[in-house]
Amino acid sequence: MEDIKFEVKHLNLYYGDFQALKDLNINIKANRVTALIGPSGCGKSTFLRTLNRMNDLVDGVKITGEINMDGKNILSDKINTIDLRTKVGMVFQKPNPFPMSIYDNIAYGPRCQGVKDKKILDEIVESSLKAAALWDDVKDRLNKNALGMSGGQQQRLCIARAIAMKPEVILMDEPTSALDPIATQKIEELIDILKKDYTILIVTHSMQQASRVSDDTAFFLLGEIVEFDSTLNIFSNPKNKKTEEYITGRFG
Amino acid sequence: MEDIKFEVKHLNLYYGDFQALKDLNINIKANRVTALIGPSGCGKSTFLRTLNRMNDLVDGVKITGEINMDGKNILSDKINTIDLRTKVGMVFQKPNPFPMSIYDNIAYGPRCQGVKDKKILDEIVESSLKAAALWDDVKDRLNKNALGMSGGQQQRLCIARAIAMKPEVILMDEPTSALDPIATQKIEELIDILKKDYTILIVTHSMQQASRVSDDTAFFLLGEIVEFDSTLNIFSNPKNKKTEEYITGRFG
Amino acid sequence: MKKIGTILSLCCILVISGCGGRSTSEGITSMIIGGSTSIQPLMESIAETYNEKNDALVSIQGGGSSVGIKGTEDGTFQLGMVSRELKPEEAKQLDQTIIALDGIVVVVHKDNPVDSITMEQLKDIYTGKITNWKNIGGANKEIAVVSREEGSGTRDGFESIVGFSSSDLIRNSDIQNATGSIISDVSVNEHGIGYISLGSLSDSVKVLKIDGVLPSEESVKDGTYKIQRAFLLVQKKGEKQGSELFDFIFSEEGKKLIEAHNYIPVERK
Amino acid sequence: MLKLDRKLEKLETSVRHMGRQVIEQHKNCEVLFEHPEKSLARQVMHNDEIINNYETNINEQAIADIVLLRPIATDLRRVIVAIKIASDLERIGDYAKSMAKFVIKNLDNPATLKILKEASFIQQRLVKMLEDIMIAYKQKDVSLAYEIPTQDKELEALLQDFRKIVIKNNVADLEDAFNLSALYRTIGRSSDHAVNICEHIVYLCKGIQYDFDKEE
Amino acid sequence: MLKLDRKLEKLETSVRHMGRQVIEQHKNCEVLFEHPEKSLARQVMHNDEIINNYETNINEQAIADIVLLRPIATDLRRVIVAIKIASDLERIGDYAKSMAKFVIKNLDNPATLKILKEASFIQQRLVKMLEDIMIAYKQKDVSLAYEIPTQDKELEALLQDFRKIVIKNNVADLEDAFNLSALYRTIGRSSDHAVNICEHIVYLCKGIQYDFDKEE
Amino acid sequence: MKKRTIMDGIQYLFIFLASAISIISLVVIIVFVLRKGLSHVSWDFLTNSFSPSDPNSGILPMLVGTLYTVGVTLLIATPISICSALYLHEYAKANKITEVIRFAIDGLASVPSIVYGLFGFSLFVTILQPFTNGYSILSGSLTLSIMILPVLIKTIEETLKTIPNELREASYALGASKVQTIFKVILPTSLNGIISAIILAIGRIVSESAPLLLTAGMVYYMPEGIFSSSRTLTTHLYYLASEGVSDEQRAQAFATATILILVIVALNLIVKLVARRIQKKVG
Amino acid sequence: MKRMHSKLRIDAIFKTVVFFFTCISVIALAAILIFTLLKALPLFKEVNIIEFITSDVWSPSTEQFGIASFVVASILTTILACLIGIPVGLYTAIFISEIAPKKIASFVLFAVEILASIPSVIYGFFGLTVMVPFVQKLFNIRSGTTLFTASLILALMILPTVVSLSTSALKAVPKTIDEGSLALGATKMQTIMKTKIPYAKSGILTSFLLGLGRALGETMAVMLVAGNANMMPQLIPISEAYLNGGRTLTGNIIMELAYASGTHEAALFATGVVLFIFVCLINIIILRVKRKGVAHS
Ligand SMILES: Nc1ncnc2c1ncn2[C@@H]1O[C@H](COP(=O)(O)OP(=O)(O)OP(=O)(O)O)[C@@H](O)[C@H]1O
Ligand SMILES: Nc1ncnc2c1ncn2[C@@H]1O[C@H](COP(=O)(O)OP(=O)(O)OP(=O)(O)O)[C@@H](O)[C@H]1O
Ligand SMILES: [Mg+2]
Ligand SMILES: [Mg+2]
Ligand SMILES: O=P([O-])([O-])[O-]
Repeated sequence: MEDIKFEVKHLNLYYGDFQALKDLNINIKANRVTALIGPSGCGKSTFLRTLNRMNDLVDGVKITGEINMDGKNILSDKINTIDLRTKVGMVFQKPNPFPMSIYDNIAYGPRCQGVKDKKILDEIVESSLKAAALWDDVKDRLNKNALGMSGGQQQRLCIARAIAMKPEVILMDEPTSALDPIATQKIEELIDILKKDYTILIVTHSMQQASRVSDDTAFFLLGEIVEFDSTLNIFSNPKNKKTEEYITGRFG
Repeated sequence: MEDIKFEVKHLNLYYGDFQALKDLNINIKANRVTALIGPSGCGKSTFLRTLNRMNDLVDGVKITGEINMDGKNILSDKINTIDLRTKVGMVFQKPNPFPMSIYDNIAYGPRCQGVKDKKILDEIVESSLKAAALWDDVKDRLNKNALGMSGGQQQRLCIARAIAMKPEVILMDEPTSALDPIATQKIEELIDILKKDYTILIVTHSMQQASRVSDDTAFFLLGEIVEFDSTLNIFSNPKNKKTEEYITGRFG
Repeated sequence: MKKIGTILSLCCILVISGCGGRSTSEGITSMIIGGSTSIQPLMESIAETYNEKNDALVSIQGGGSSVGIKGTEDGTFQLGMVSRELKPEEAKQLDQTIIALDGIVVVVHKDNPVDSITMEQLKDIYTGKITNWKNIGGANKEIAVVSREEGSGTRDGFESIVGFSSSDLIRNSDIQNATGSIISDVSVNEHGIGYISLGSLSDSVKVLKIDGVLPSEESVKDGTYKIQRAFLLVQKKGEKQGSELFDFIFSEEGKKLIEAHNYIPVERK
Repeated sequence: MLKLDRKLEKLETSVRHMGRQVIEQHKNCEVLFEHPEKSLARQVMHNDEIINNYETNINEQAIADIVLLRPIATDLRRVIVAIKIASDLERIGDYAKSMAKFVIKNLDNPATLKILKEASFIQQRLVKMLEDIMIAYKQKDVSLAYEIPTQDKELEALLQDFRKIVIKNNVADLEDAFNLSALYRTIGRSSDHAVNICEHIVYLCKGIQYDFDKEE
Repeated sequence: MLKLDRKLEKLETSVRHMGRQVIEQHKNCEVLFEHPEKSLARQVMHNDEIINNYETNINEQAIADIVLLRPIATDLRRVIVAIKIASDLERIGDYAKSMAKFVIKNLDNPATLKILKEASFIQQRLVKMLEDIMIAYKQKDVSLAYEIPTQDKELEALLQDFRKIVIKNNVADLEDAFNLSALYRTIGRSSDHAVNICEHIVYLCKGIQYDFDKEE
Repeated sequence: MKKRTIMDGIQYLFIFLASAISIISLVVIIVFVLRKGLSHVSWDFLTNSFSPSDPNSGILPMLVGTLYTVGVTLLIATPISICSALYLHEYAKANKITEVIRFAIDGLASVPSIVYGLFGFSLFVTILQPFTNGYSILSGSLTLSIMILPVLIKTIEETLKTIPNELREASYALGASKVQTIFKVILPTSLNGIISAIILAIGRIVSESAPLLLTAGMVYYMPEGIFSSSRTLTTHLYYLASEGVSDEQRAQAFATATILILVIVALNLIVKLVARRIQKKVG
Repeated sequence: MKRMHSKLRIDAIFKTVVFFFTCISVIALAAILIFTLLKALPLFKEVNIIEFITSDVWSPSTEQFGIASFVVASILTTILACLIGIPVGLYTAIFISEIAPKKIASFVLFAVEILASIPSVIYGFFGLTVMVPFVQKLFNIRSGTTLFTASLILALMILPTVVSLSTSALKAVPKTIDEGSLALGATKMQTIMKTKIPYAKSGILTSFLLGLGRALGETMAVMLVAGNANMMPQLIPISEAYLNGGRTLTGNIIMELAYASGTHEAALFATGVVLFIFVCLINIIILRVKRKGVAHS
């Protein structure tokens, strides 16, 4: 089970002249939850978004280095980003369902890929919602607008939407920062279940969340990875002084 | 030191037909930090805002019961709310400095009271900023716009602004929910210092925060106070099952 | 998205159905006449009747005399309506036909006791030598002079006949750029005096006699009423379009229409 | 089910397994008292390592749970109590090892073995006590936890009797007396620790530190 | 300074005070070994209560800190280590009480008192060890913590000597032998617990569970 | 304390006075127009064609002309402005070209409408006469299209701005291409906003007079297509107000003004409704 | 793989299309500028620019073209309109956003929006038939068609702009700001005047400037009520200026365009250019204000 999903080698990323990521080297393991923590602006989101090439959408980004996913360098020009993004799903900070029905939200991705058959779509919708532990909540109102759901449900819908693409990896950028504690709890439980089938990376500002949900933790500082280890080690006995200062709230 | 600051008796509050607070009875002790916790919509903010009559600003509010502050019922019609609010300061969820200089922000309240003497104002500004642990950060740029400060500094400015009125009580409604962990930390440390001179009530969604900063904790549920006790008791050995479910994140 | 599509396609249908418009007008006489707004109402009446009778499509545009001239020169209009004399360089390009005569009447507020005025007084009023009604037998009220705008055919005619030049016009004179506006202005102001085309005269104002002559079709036609001008239709030199229309204008029926508008029909030259 | 619940359940299961192991050891000691024999004693001594590992393991699990899941209230008590019980169980296990060692040392010392045989019913009592405790722990049964220390009182009395037996038997060898004294303390200590566990169970259920008027 | 830091400092100060108290007790025992005397012994027995209170208090403080401040990493280790050291200190304190009790019992037993006097230098050794430990704890001095257990080895050797002395002196009374044996174990146990504390200090500083090849 | 109360009182007084002025002026204008105009409005007035010689004739051709103008103008301007808004908000990078485009749009917004008239006249009526047939609905609509471009572009861009960026990212993250994102997410989401923008634009088209006078002409016949010249209600009103001399024509003017006001109120109500629907959807 | 590439190609094509459409605005503006300038050019063969702007003699028949008096009239009407319209507008905005109960507020706002979309011809019509006689009687002057009347109508016309933009600026002030002030013991008016207005400053200023722009560019209504006298307003006493007729830049264009030809026409286009420059200046100021507003938030 200790397969490596992403092998990051000498990754550097520049926004114009500003270097946001500095020579990152890290191996993200498959079927585990890896948490990215660090102070604001340290490059967590940037790193996460490099893994599905969402940074391509930003002007003036320059990337060097390699990220091998299953042996292929996903930073190469030859990689079809649209393909990549179906394999590497993403869930955002604020729940962002499309303003359409629950069903259409889930079916959005497959439809973009050209799936038209209603039966297949039905099946995808059901299985994705089940995987996101949302099926029982919504099965009777699949045609209702998704914006009528609660925040926590919306975020689970977004997860279901990502799952519908049958991705291998799910990236989550502060997925619970807009949610109340109870909804947060539910998402965290869900992540715990999902890691059986997916490789999950999660950016979080909450030390508690990182410690609760992740198996591994990477601590970022000023664009560098200061420490990467099992979450237990990071939180019980970090090697680096900065890490300890940060996780114990003594930073800055 | 165990003086009672607010003696709340049979407090009921209705928004139109909806009863938001149900027969509250609670004694808030002076020079202590009292945390109000509970799920969203349980009436924490409503209760807090009743203590400085901010609810007067809402249409269709009806209040019954008594809140005695130093022996006077502050719910009585005879109470001058503007006076009351100078005695019961408030700090809000999002830092809300006025779009003027740091100096003017602090001097705002006293000036509204008619204080014009520059010397007195200078003195108030300095002492308030010192009390809010902000003096050293800003003493060289008192005339800069307050909006140029960081979020944490802004929130401390708001605390300083409240302190400038020489209040007896400071109400805080989720004062750190818009701040990053480091700024949050600073505010919490500040609260710890301020409680020597002020009676502080703080609404928070974060169990950790409640446990870290408060001496007493009240747990609200559906407009009622389910449990009120020392924070240590609430968090180590709550009497009520609901309280335990809530603080351990098993609620709902 | 679907909604936008529906709206757009509806619009398309509307427009396409309208596109046919041009083809239906082929085969029949289709003509655009534009220019002086004073002549516009008259020509609209004429065109209305003419179109009905001949199954033609003559349409009338306003714009002003200069627009009429320019439009005719560049082909926007087949015929131009001009209510002033052509300038020499314009006359070189265009043929002109007088279709009617028009009296320019001087109007004041209904309650103004003054009934009559001399040409001299008129000139003095418009050049600012007389500024109070009492000087010419009216109430003690300052005179509020109202004039048309520079370039107007009515103004041209008025000034040249009353005998002063544009730059001598009293400077605080109100300027309105349409007959209707002058009537509105004068009809609500007891101080006011203005001049308009005879054909546009309305009951809401009072007409002054000039040198004792009341303007009317007769007095204009026989020349006793001095302030008058010609209505012209102009056409590019050498073009012959619209001769049927001219036939109609100078027919009995046409003349009747002209008279009905209080203008004075003339014979074709 | 919450991750926290799962983890705590796992932790307590480890403690219960450890308890079973410790009881097994003391049962074996009981057998040894009746029928002293080398191989079983060896096995008991050897198995102590397993118990030590259990404790280490439980400690690590518990600290990981505190670090990662930050339990509070009852949850935290469950973790802390698990650590404390494991620590007491480890000591109780140690005493089993001591007993086994004693048996091996005295296999060719009939006088001592005789005394030992007479002590076996006390040991039986200890085992019973430990079994009850593990039931109380599993079922979070406070009333049972309150009741068990009375067994300790009885055991204390039995031990006094045992001491008298030893002295009565007038052991010739001073070394033997020394050792038997140690054995006597061993059982007493074990029951002390057992009472401690009861206190922990009460703390777990009620959130209060209860002190069973314990005597050294 | 962080509230957490303040609280942890306070907790460790309590532990250090407790340690000082325990050392005081054992120093008094040393005095008693040299000059057996009733009132001092009584005082030692009485003071044990203070030490017990210290432990209870430290436990409560520690749990409050965990509940309220949710420490992790080094902070959590500081809390846990405080609990563990307090628990070991309490036991070491207990043994001082046992010693005082022993002295009182044997005040009119010159043979025992003589042996006791010979044992006092071992007790001195123990006190020295405890003092070193408290220094290591205060200064979070790992290397010192690593070194101290070697003292335990020496002490172990001394105890073996002591045992020989007891046997050599051929104590007439079996009861006395019994008791002396207990005393002998008391010192040994104390030093065991002292070594435990060293392990805790190493854990505190390094975050690893170190096992000083401890022998029962 | 006293002083504060007095100061407050004075301020309140000013506020009430000012609001009264605002409301009263509206009421006065509307009452003034409606009182004189409403009596003249009738079914016949709406459905009869206009004749300068018949004071009781109607305004059907102007109504149709207005509809034509609105339709054609929107048909031209909407796609352009949607595309422009999309370009500016979804594609444009912060560079010189974008700056120029934005400057141009701001510039267009501040061109006085009379200048549009001048421009439309000299380009569409004169130079492009072979294509536009001179004075015609097409010329008018082309001119108005340019005039309302800034309004449309800015309002639509505003709606695009309200679409959270996360929605776009969500779409890309699901493997959608940019075009798919635009057509499946962005446009449907901003539909209500686009409709609001269109209605606002309709308001402007309906109430514009100066440019139309110079480009669509003043022919009062029933328009036969986009190549016909035509009067809109507003240019008709202008005609009646400035040239109308008889009392009947004044009455017609008031009636036309009444119709215009009714149309305007209706359009505003529709915008309100649409806006409310947007709010419901978003919040 | 193939269809993916086609997706990318469609993306590229679509981008080009969209860009092409966007360029229309640029082309249109350029065309407008070029056409107006080209049309204005013949004037400057006859008259030099400075004279055009500083001379107050406008007499097309004698080929004298000076627009100074129109510039002054434009400025005068605009200033007075703003002096009346802005305070009334701002106070109405305060009423709507702060004081009025919800229902009344939304009604007033709706009324104001209607005011905004009433065609200016109607304003002119209204002005001519109601305001003009009213002003004449009020001051008992020669004629009611004065710059004052024009200013009143303009004030009315900029009111909606000022009210609706100021209202939204005030409404955009986060509730926390006034709660913050009230919690410090300030009265409601202190709160509004001392915190909300400064907070909404840039939005309010923008509304003023937009109102100003509208007043300056308005044509039809002004032309119908201003009298359009071709003379330099007499500035001393100022009442003399306002109680007489006058002609604004816009009025001048629309008045005479119909009959103008040659140099006269060019002069009118040149007037348009001057007007355009004025409006551009205001726009630049607006941009500045807005940028500042963005910077502080
Ligand atoms: N589009 C961009 N252009 C320029 N700089 C950027 C851009 N996006 C991010 N940055 C900069 O790159 C750095 C890293 O940003 P990133 O968003 O990855 O931080 P982060 O760790 O996710 O922070 P946060 O916790 O606040 O989300 C920051 O300094 C940020 O200012
Ligand atoms: N102005 C109002 N009018 C009507 N109902 C209101 C109003 N303000 C609050 N409520 C209702 O009163 C209840 C209590 O609200 P309150 O804001 O006090 O909750 P809270 O505990 O502060 O919640 P949160 O944690 O989300 O801030 C909620 O159900 C809310 O919907
Ligand atoms: Mg981020
Ligand atoms: Mg709240
Ligand atoms: O409008 P006129 O050209 O006839 O004055």
